[in-house]
Amino acid sequence: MQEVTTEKKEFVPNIVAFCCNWCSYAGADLAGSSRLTYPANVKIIRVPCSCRVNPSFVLKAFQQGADGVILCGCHPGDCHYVTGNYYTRRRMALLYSFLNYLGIEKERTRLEWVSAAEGARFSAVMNDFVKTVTDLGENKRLTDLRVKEGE
Amino acid sequence: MLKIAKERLNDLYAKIAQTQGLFLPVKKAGEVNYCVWSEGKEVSLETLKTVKSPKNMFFPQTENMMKFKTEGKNIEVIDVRESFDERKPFVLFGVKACDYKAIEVLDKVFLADPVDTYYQNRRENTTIVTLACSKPEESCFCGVFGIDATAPQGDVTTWLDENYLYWQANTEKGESLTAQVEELFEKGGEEEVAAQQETTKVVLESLPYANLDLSRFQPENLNELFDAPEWEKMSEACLGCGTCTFVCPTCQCFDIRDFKTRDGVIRYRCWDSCMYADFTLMAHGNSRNSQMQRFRQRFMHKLVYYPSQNDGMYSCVGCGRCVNKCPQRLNIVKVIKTLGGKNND
Amino acid sequence: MTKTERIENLNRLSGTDVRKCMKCGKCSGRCPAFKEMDIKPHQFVSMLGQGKIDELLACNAIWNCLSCMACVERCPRGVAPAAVVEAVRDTVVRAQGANGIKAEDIPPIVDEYIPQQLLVSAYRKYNK
Amino acid sequence: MQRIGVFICWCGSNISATVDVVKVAEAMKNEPGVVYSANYQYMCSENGQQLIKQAIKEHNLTGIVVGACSPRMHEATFRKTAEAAGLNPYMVEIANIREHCSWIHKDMDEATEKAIILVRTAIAKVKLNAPLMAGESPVIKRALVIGGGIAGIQAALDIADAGFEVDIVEKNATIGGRMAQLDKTFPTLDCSACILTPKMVDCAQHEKIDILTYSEVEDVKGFVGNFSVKIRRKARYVDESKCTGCKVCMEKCPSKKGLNAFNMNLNTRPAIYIPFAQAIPNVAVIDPEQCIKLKTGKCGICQKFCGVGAIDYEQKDTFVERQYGAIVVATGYKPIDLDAFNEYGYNDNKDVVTSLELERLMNAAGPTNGVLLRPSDGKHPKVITFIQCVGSRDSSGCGKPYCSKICCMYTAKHAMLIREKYPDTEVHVFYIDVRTPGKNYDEFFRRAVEQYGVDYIKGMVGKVYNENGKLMVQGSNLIDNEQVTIESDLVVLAAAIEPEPSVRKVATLLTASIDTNNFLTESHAKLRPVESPTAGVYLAGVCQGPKDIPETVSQASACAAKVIGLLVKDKLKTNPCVATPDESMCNGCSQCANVCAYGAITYVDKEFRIGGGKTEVRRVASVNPAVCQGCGACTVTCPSGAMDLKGFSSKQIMSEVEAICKK
Amino acid sequence: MKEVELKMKERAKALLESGEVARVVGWKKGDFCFDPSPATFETVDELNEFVYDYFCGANLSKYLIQIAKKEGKTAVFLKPCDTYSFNQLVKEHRIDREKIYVIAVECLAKLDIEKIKAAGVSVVTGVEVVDKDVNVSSPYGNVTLYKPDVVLTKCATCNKTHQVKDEEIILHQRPAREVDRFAEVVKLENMTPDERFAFWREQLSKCIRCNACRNVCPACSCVKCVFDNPNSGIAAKANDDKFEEQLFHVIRAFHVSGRCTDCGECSRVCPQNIPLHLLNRKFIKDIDTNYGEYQAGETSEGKTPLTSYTESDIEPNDAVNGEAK
Repeated sequence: MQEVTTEKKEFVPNIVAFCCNWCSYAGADLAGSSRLTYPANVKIIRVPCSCRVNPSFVLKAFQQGADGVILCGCHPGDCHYVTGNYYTRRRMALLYSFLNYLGIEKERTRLEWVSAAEGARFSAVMNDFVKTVTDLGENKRLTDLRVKEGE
Repeated sequence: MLKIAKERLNDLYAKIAQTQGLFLPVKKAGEVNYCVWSEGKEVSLETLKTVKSPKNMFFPQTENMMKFKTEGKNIEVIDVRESFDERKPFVLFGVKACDYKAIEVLDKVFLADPVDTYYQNRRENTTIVTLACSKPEESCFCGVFGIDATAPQGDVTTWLDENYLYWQANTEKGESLTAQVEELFEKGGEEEVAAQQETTKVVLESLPYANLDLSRFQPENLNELFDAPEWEKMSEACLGCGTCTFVCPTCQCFDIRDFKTRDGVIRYRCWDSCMYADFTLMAHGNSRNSQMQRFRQRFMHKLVYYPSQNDGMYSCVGCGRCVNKCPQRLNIVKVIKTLGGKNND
Repeated sequence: MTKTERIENLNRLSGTDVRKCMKCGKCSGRCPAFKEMDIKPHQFVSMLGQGKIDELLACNAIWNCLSCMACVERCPRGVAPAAVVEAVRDTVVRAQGANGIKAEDIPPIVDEYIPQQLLVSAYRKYNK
Repeated sequence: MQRIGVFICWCGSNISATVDVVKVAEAMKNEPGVVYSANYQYMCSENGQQLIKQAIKEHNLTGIVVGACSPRMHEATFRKTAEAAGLNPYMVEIANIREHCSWIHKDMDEATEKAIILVRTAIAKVKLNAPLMAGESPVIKRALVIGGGIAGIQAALDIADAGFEVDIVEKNATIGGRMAQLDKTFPTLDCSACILTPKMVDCAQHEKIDILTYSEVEDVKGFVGNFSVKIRRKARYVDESKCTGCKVCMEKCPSKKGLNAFNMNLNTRPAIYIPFAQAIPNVAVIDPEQCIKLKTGKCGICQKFCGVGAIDYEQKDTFVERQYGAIVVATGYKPIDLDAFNEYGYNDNKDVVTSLELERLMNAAGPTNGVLLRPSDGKHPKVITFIQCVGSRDSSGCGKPYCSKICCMYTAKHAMLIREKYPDTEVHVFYIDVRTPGKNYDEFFRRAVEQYGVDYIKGMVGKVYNENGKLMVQGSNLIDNEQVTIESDLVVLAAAIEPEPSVRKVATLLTASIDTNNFLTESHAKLRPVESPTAGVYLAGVCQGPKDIPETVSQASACAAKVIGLLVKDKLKTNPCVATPDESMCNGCSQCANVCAYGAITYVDKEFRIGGGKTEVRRVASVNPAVCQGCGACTVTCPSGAMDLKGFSSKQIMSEVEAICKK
Repeated sequence: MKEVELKMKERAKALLESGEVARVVGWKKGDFCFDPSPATFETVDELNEFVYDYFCGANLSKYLIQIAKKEGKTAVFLKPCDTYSFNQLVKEHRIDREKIYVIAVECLAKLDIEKIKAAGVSVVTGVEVVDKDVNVSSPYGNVTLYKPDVVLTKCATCNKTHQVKDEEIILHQRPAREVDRFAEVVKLENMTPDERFAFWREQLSKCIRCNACRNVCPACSCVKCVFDNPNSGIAAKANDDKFEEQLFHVIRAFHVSGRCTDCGECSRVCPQNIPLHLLNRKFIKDIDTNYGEYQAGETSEGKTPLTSYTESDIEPNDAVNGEAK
């Protein structure tokens, strides 16, 4: 006879990462080829430039039950498209501050500049972000509860 | 007739809520809307007009119709009616005469063949406790539609004054609810109610909209009304928002949409508004492509199309919510006055 | 106050960022009181940067600086050596305490021609 | 109905060691829309590609997902594979299950689960992919070089030598630019004219080069490969085709008091003049501000004396419009205005000169015929003091925050030349830092100190004042911690350099971005240093940042290489992943154009049906696919969502998000 | 106010009679003293119904998008706050400036009938404003209210002045006054995240998604809104109170950020009285703090804060942390 364990299953957050093709995605590739680990719950979406990321993508991720959203782009001044990440910086500064204003935990959103050479940094950033979000727990404030219905 | 002191109303709510759901006007973030009662909620029976009408209780703004669960290439269809909470009986408390009449209007749509079982489920399991009006305001014109605001129908009718809530059961459902809560009540109140009705009627008759003339809104005038040149001017300030339709107790249009969940799709319906540019949008585009046409649709429906199909019953009940809530102050009364002939001048 | 706090205090009082200095010496090149300064204007900036404040507080240059602001005017980097001199001087003056100005001292010295600003400055300077 | 094929690569053991590739491939068979799923050891190998091709044909696939290494590695490979099998190459998506999965995870279950999600995400995306066709635009095989200094000359020569037509547009009456004004050049001390003028002549004689001097760019339309440029040819009142450069007119002209800009206004020239002896073209020009005939209608002496009848007082500005495939900007620099630096007394003392003026004072063709004489009294200066960093590295707002880069070297050159020619002259140099990176540069500077005994003083000058006809230079000697005052006969200021102001207009016309110091911005500071972000526009010389002659020439040749690389193509393949507006939803609000770094967005008026048989005209955005680089900045700026990016559409990205969040 | 109305009528009459304009946009009398509607007047006769009173709070600028497409020139009466919206619309090429004849009118703060009623006057038959007193007549008894208590929320913190190069101004311009329009925002910022969440949850859960805020908003001038566009990926017709209302309001606020002139119409028209302007003001405040003061609609040219940048802009993580003191 086995004892029924009531131990709570450890919370594993779902993280969506948007990476620009030229710096951060390449940085993630470098993290891979350098075998620098970070948790498997980080899934990367490739975008041409961080400025392609519409705030509605971030919200969509939260709506669909993501627990954290991180956006990575080239360092300011290094954008492959010259100025793209400058616009990203303004957009996300306003968006994140606004979400915080609505009471959404500010730690769930992050913007990081990761160059193609910063594989180690990419891995460190992801480890840190996953830890932060794990500590926060499940995203309940910005999720459409319907997506989890019937689960 | 029974009566209960105002300060004991909370006991009444608690008693009803013991056995069934109780929905009544609750003040939340400054506005009063129908909400499920629980201890500590700020009940506001005195509020003449809740922002949303109680139609929300039978025909919610959004309502799941079914679910599709997908796994790989398989799709499973789930009938969500099985799990309806609303199948359980509930009490709708504090419904005004106009809103009660509005439910009759909705019944003619949703309970006619083919029956809308979602609506039916809720409707059949509800006991409606109405509340007579004692302080009507200038935007009220229920009397025009033959509604007596001082004596609403319903399973139970109640009246409220400074001190007491007076209670009178009208139907079997009403009797059984009364039986459940009778111990809280004492007998009496006929005189007070009559007196209140008397005073209120005087006010009702003196209201500015009391004598609107609807006689011109008859099916035989349909074409003439439809082609009236005045529509253009009347509608020019219309924003095309859905405020009037969403606060309206009788508007019944809905749209059906799909929502993607993490493991499938939820098919739900939600209120739609004929004021919206994508209302009845079809593959070829929209049949009513100007705001004037959409504006006209709403009022023609309320005053001509619906009555012509429902024995002359208008689908406006004179609650005046649109009069109060239209951002640009357009409303059905202005339409009635403009197109309703000289008796309205 | 710890030494770090005193250095910070001087930096704050001067309102100038000594790290902006590129050590060109234009301030000292322009200083009309250069000869009288035992510590030269550029050294004020450099020494504050290095935290050598005991020497600064003990120097005579703070009394010889004319506060002509030539060094401020000429600095290509927007550093204000005179402000550092002023900050050191203020620190020394405040430490002396004795010549602090008190509210009751004011009425006899005020006449209608005294600008308000002077009074406010005097308070700022002597009353901390 | 979509028919998706999934191909999971083992990458030897690179993927298969931590990801159960068979399990992933099997799981994908269950995904809606997937009709084929396979795994193979090396998908990128010949055999692997063959497997894909075969599957595409056999199963009539409409899209494929390859679960393999990073798309940065093999996306192009698999696109070609698909294309070879008759599938549009943009119907391919890569799921990165190596760098982003197998290499970073150790637990097999975890990695396999993640791989499944990544492949599923790619499937979600590929279902929304649309076949894209790379557009083509023709390339006009002609280049425009704006600016006829050494940068423009070098670029033009290199491009022309490769066989392409080049036009040089120069706003002055001759090409040659700043370099023509220099006396000697560091670090070899060649005579500037000796090395520059042959190149000028080469340009003039080159059959592929057309020199348009005294001309300015008025308007630019079009895009890479296809620019249309309107050039204003200013009236020079001399028929260029007739003038032989005999200079008789210059001798006869009665109005001789014009300041000679070529000699930095240190002497005068007639109203009709040829800028300098070796000018190209060697053709006179009339200064309309100075010419008596043009101002009063009376005179006409030059016309009378001109043997070939080249003088034409009626000449008007004319315009030529030409088409180019590429444009090189080489607009050069000027020394900054020294009005803000009254401490050096430049405006008050004739004997305080800038280094560029000193070049002319030392040049054999200069106002003093090469004898160093000071401007005030024509005497030999005995004590000369140089002041460096005048207006450079100045963040106070008076000057420029950057280092002008060339001053240390030319100051050493001047000091050295003076000491060599006039050994009895005392030379002092006030410096902040001496910066001499470059081949043989520091050696050159050390020679000035060690061999020629130039006195370098570490410190800056506080003021220069005139005392009894002597220039007193008061400054710091930081090493000795003293204030020194040097009685000088001549003071030379190493004034900062800044981009030629006309670059602003050029930049605007080209939609090339410009930084706060008016330097043109390069596309990438390290990897694309000669390209402007605007496709087809290249940057040479100081217009992009301070640099000396060797660097300028290198950059000009680099530009030429880029231009040649562009012009040899008959057609340009354009990236099909570009922004595209849905005109029916566009408001024409112009926000997208505001964020476009490439100037790819313009607006057009279009007629739309609004129902009921009516139409209305609306202003809507239009993207030039040849110019758009596909960053997507505009798509986010667009509030109505009318702007979308092909290949990375909002719907595609959202479906990826959904797939990742799926349970 | 009556004199102003008279002057406005005269101007409108003169413009129509001279044929200088084909129509005038203003307000038309309603059934009560408090329900005028925006309207166009094409003939002098129609001007009989023209009204300008303390209830003409509607911003007429957005109507001009459609009206400017009509034949001939249109005169419009714009209040100070409306002129900002007008400029912004001109800047975004939504209105052809040439076709509009702007007559700027004094506002003096408009009244909110809901606030008057909430103050206990359930039936209103007349309203008269004398300085700071609002005299309300009612069959249930006359009441005098303090004007600042019953003005529209958008008027309470308004310090706007006319911003268009007017063809003319009717009445003097009120001098700019000191107001703290961010006080409410700061109050929210100072709450804990949980309190903020609870506040917005309660407010936004009232939303019935009638789109009045969007449809009245001069910055929401899209031909087709993303929320009506099934291809946008975020289209939705109804709010499901589990999430949708947040998505709608967040995205709407983001879309108008840098373009919102703070005209306050969103809050005025909300049938559930959700303080929607506090969403927009948060963006305005953040923009002011992080990128320098910016007032949308002050001019009809130039870039907005979100379509420009500086190389040393604040990092998002700092922007969020810096704010949560």
